Amino acid sequence: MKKFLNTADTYLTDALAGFAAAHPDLSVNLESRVVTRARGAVPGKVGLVSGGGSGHEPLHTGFVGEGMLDAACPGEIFTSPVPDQVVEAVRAADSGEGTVLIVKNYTGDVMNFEMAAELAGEEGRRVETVLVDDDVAVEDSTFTAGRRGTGATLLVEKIAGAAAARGDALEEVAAIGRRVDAASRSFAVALTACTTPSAGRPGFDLPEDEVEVGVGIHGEPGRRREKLRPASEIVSDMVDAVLDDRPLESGAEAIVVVNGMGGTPLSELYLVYGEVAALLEERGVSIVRNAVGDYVTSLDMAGCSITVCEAEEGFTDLWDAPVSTPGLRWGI
Amino acid sequence: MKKFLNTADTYLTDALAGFAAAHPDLSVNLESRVVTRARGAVPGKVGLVSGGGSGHEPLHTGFVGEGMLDAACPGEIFTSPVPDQVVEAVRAADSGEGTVLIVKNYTGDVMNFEMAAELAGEEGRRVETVLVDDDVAVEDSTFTAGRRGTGATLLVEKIAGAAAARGDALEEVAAIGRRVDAASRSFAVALTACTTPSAGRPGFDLPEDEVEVGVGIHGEPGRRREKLRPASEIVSDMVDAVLDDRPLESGAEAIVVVNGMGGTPLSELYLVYGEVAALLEERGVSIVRNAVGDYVTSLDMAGCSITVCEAEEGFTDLWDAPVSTPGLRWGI
Amino acid sequence: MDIELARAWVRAIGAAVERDRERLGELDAAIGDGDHGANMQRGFAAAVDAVGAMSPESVGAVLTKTGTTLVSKVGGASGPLYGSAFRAAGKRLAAERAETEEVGAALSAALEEVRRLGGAQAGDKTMVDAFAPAVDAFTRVAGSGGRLDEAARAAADAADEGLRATEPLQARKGRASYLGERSVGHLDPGAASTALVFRALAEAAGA
Amino acid sequence: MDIELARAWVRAIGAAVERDRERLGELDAAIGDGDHGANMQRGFAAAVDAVGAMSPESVGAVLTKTGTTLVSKVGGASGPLYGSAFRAAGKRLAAERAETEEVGAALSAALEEVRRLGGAQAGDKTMVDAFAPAVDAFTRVAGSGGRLDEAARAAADAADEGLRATEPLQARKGRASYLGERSVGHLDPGAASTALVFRALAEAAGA
Ligand SMILES: Nc1ncnc2c1ncn2[C@@H]1O[C@H](COP(=O)(O)OP(=O)(O)O)[C@@H](O)[C@H]1O
Ligand SMILES: Nc1ncnc2c1ncn2[C@@H]1O[C@H](COP(=O)(O)OP(=O)(O)O)[C@@H](O)[C@H]1O
Ligand SMILES: [Mg+2]
Ligand SMILES: [Mg+2]
Ligand SMILES: [Mg+2]
Ligand SMILES: [Mg+2]
Repeated sequence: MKKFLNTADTYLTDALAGFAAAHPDLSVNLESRVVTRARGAVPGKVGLVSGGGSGHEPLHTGFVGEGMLDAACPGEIFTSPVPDQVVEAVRAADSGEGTVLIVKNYTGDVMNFEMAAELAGEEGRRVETVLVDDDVAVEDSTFTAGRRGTGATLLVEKIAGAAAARGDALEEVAAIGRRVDAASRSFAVALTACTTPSAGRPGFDLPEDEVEVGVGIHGEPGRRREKLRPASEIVSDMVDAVLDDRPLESGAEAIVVVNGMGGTPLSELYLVYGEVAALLEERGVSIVRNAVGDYVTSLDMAGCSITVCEAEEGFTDLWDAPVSTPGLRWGI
Repeated sequence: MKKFLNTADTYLTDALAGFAAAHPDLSVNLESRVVTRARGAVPGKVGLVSGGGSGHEPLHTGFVGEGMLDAACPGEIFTSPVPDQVVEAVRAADSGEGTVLIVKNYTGDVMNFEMAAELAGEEGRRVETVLVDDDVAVEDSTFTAGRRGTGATLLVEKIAGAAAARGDALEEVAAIGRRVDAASRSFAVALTACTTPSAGRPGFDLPEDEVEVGVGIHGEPGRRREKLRPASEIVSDMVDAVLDDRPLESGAEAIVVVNGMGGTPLSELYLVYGEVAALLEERGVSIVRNAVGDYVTSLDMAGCSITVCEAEEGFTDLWDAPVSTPGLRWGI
Repeated sequence: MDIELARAWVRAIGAAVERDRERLGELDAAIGDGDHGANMQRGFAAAVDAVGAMSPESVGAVLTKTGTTLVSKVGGASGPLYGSAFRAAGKRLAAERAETEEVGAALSAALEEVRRLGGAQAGDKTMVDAFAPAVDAFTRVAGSGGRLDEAARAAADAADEGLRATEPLQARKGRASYLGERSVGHLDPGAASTALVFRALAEAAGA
Repeated sequence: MDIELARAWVRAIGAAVERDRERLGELDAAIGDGDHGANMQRGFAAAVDAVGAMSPESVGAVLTKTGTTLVSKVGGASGPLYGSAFRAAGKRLAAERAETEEVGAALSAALEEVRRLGGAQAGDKTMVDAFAPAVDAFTRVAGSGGRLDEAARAAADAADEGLRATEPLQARKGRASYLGERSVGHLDPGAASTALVFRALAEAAGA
């Protein structure tokens, strides 16, 4: 394993300490593993909390700040946070207007956040949960744990964050978060496996000429393995998968995220975006906003995900609203 | 080689086409390979042009926009642009107030930009060149081509860009760019080699337990090879190299960039930043601003560079000034 | 089961997951995200500390403490599942000693809680596939007058058997379900840790 | 040298760098950034097209066009160096034919331009280490009445020799200088392409 680290056991703490040092406008509690805005909950504003396993940076810690999250609770690498952490984050985020929890749909995340929501409820706090489940590589049926939450998390956190910032009430913020999730679909392909510090070697072996198709963001293998093909073909399949699951009519408007998994350089992501843009144009779909970069990563995995979100009423304005976080910033 | 691409020959054009599709506020000429602001030269403002080989994204194309560059001219992968391109970029950037060329100190870049500067001069354009040469892995002597330009390029482009935006004259913009370069030193370590599309395999072979120390940003081997050690030790050596070359007194203020080479995840970069911050604190140097992320990359290379720039009079304000580019954005 | 035996059980689990941490991690890497070994190790190391530091007044207090510790240290799917399971079991054992049949009832309650929380059925390729047969075997032996060590050994054997039976299954719950058919041909990591939990009970009871 | 021969020379270089593109790339990957093969191939392919499409009125026009094309197509260090070299040579050969001695003077001017632009001395491990001995040999043979093909062959041999001699050198110019001592033990890629340029002249002249 080749990583900049001291020991596998201290990786997360050391990385969080560095994050804390780099962002004095955030407050990082290394003990409880909760990241909040340094100035605390915003009076009169609905709180926004997200969290999940670490290893997906900038998600979620990097999305704490004005216009987005109030608090994040990073778990161990690829392991959902524990309820105590989540409750701590809710306490920090809650100004009395209630808190929206943004939870990616994984069994562990769902259970831990549920327990936390119960605990917070026992403290008399109002909590709404928005579940993100955009990954069409997984069938949404009783024979699976349901679709995973992946790239759409960026959109949900940004758009719900902007809704909270403009003063929407608890149920409204949750509702728009759910609408964004419902309007979004994603699909990912990996060129390499990632290496967690504790495992010390790649999660799976992938021959030099093969790719994993339909991967998640936790280093798990995908739905199937394929020969490496030209980007235009790979991307065409990815876009098909996304749009077969939730078709867009000609004339529809979309927000598109081409998201790097951590080990893929920006130029490849742009190349992929170019293919996506051409394919959507062919279908008469116009991309009104886009984000190309590393947002929801999987440590050092080479690969990318494509997220298409239909830009329903209001989404674009909320996407454009000012945001100031380590991972996303404009207008402030 | 595992990359999202169609053919090695079309890699650059396809990536630029995707970049163009993603950024409608920029204008990308795929023929002449020049990226400019869509609205063209800013009347009354000194123009800022940079360029160099491709493969360092977001540098330089990703730094075109308000508060930073007016135009960028990306060469082939790791190959400096040709004079025609540079002249084209100067024409697009020049509002009549003259143009500053920001050139990384490589033989090829220097010669091609020099030829371009001559051509632009023949057209009656005023041109000043700022050479970036911050990499202390290379001795600055007549026995080398001089120090390379690496991570400090981000600082020079941002700060000179802000100076131009506030209305500084040609010589002033160039002067502050040179001051930033003179105040900056960098050092880089690679964990893996990068693969150019045309070569199709890594530029050098690096055993699983070794790192290349003192690398540049073109996939070339470094000054020496070492066993992989804990991050604290590697970073300590890197900081020593930087500060031995240009010592900072206790009480000094610095802007620090921890820059990923393309294949290293953000959490590792933060971990490295944490080490840098601790080491500078020990020396009594306070970091007044920082940037942690991928700015000056080397395709898919895993590794990072550390840049320390003494925050001289005026640098911080110019760093903080609004900027709106694909790769750096705040305040707008 | 008395308080000391409950503690010894937790310690035995701690030792087992420490020893098998890597194997559990590899099983999870094959069809999940590779953290199950680290999760179990982190959780039970904390639980061993916690039950060592307390002065419990009942068998249940030890198990409840274990469950609470798992919930607040593990995260992931296994944290809430094992944590709630131990808490459910602990709630049933309020005395300083528990008869083997009472332990059986507590284990049944634990299983019930895992089922309720995770919604997994037998054959979904989860820890339930080891947990359910283990509890069955335990209550059967206990019901026919067997001693704790006998019941625990039967449970451990049944859990092992249940674990082995997960190999040909296609996962329908948890991360492994994302792999679809590719989950076939692998042991379920949670079932593997469940087998360790019951084997640890047999060891502690047999000592 | 007449116009056709000048064109044939450019074509021969084009064929040579096409053929040896990978080798040049590998030499450059070892102590530089690996693009020298692609750079030369791109540049001379364009030059071949350019001189094929024009109706030159002098030998120099062919070489100047070649140089201009290289400058505007190659980039990197080799683009301006070779480009300016060919342009400098072209400027000296304004007639439809050039005597061998005139060609020698043109080559000397080209070398001068490379030296001026790049500032490299003999022994710095650059193309100059092949270029300089080649020009020396050429002018020596030409000065003693040798034919173009004889002079070119001597030049090519000397360039090969100069290329070989770069191996033990430590680079002091260009990217390879960044490697310090690690540049020792490798051939210089630019010297290798210079050897191809002179060998191509010998081939074209000998045909
Ligand atoms: N819904 C569920 N019901 C019962 N057990 C489950 C369920 N989901 C997952 N598990 C168990 O949890 C194990 C994985 O635990 P672990 O790796 O620690 O958590 P995570 O899956 O969050 O990484 C699986 O092997 C499986 O036995
Ligand atoms: N200052 C210089 N003077 C003469 N030749 C040089 C100089 N710098 C570099 N070269 C030559 O250029 C070659 C590299 O060319 P190339 O790889 O195409 O460009 P780059 O170094 O910009 O990638 C070197 O092998 C060397 O022979
Ligand atoms: Mg996990
Ligand atoms: Mg080059
Ligand atoms: Mg797991
Ligand atoms: Mg080169």
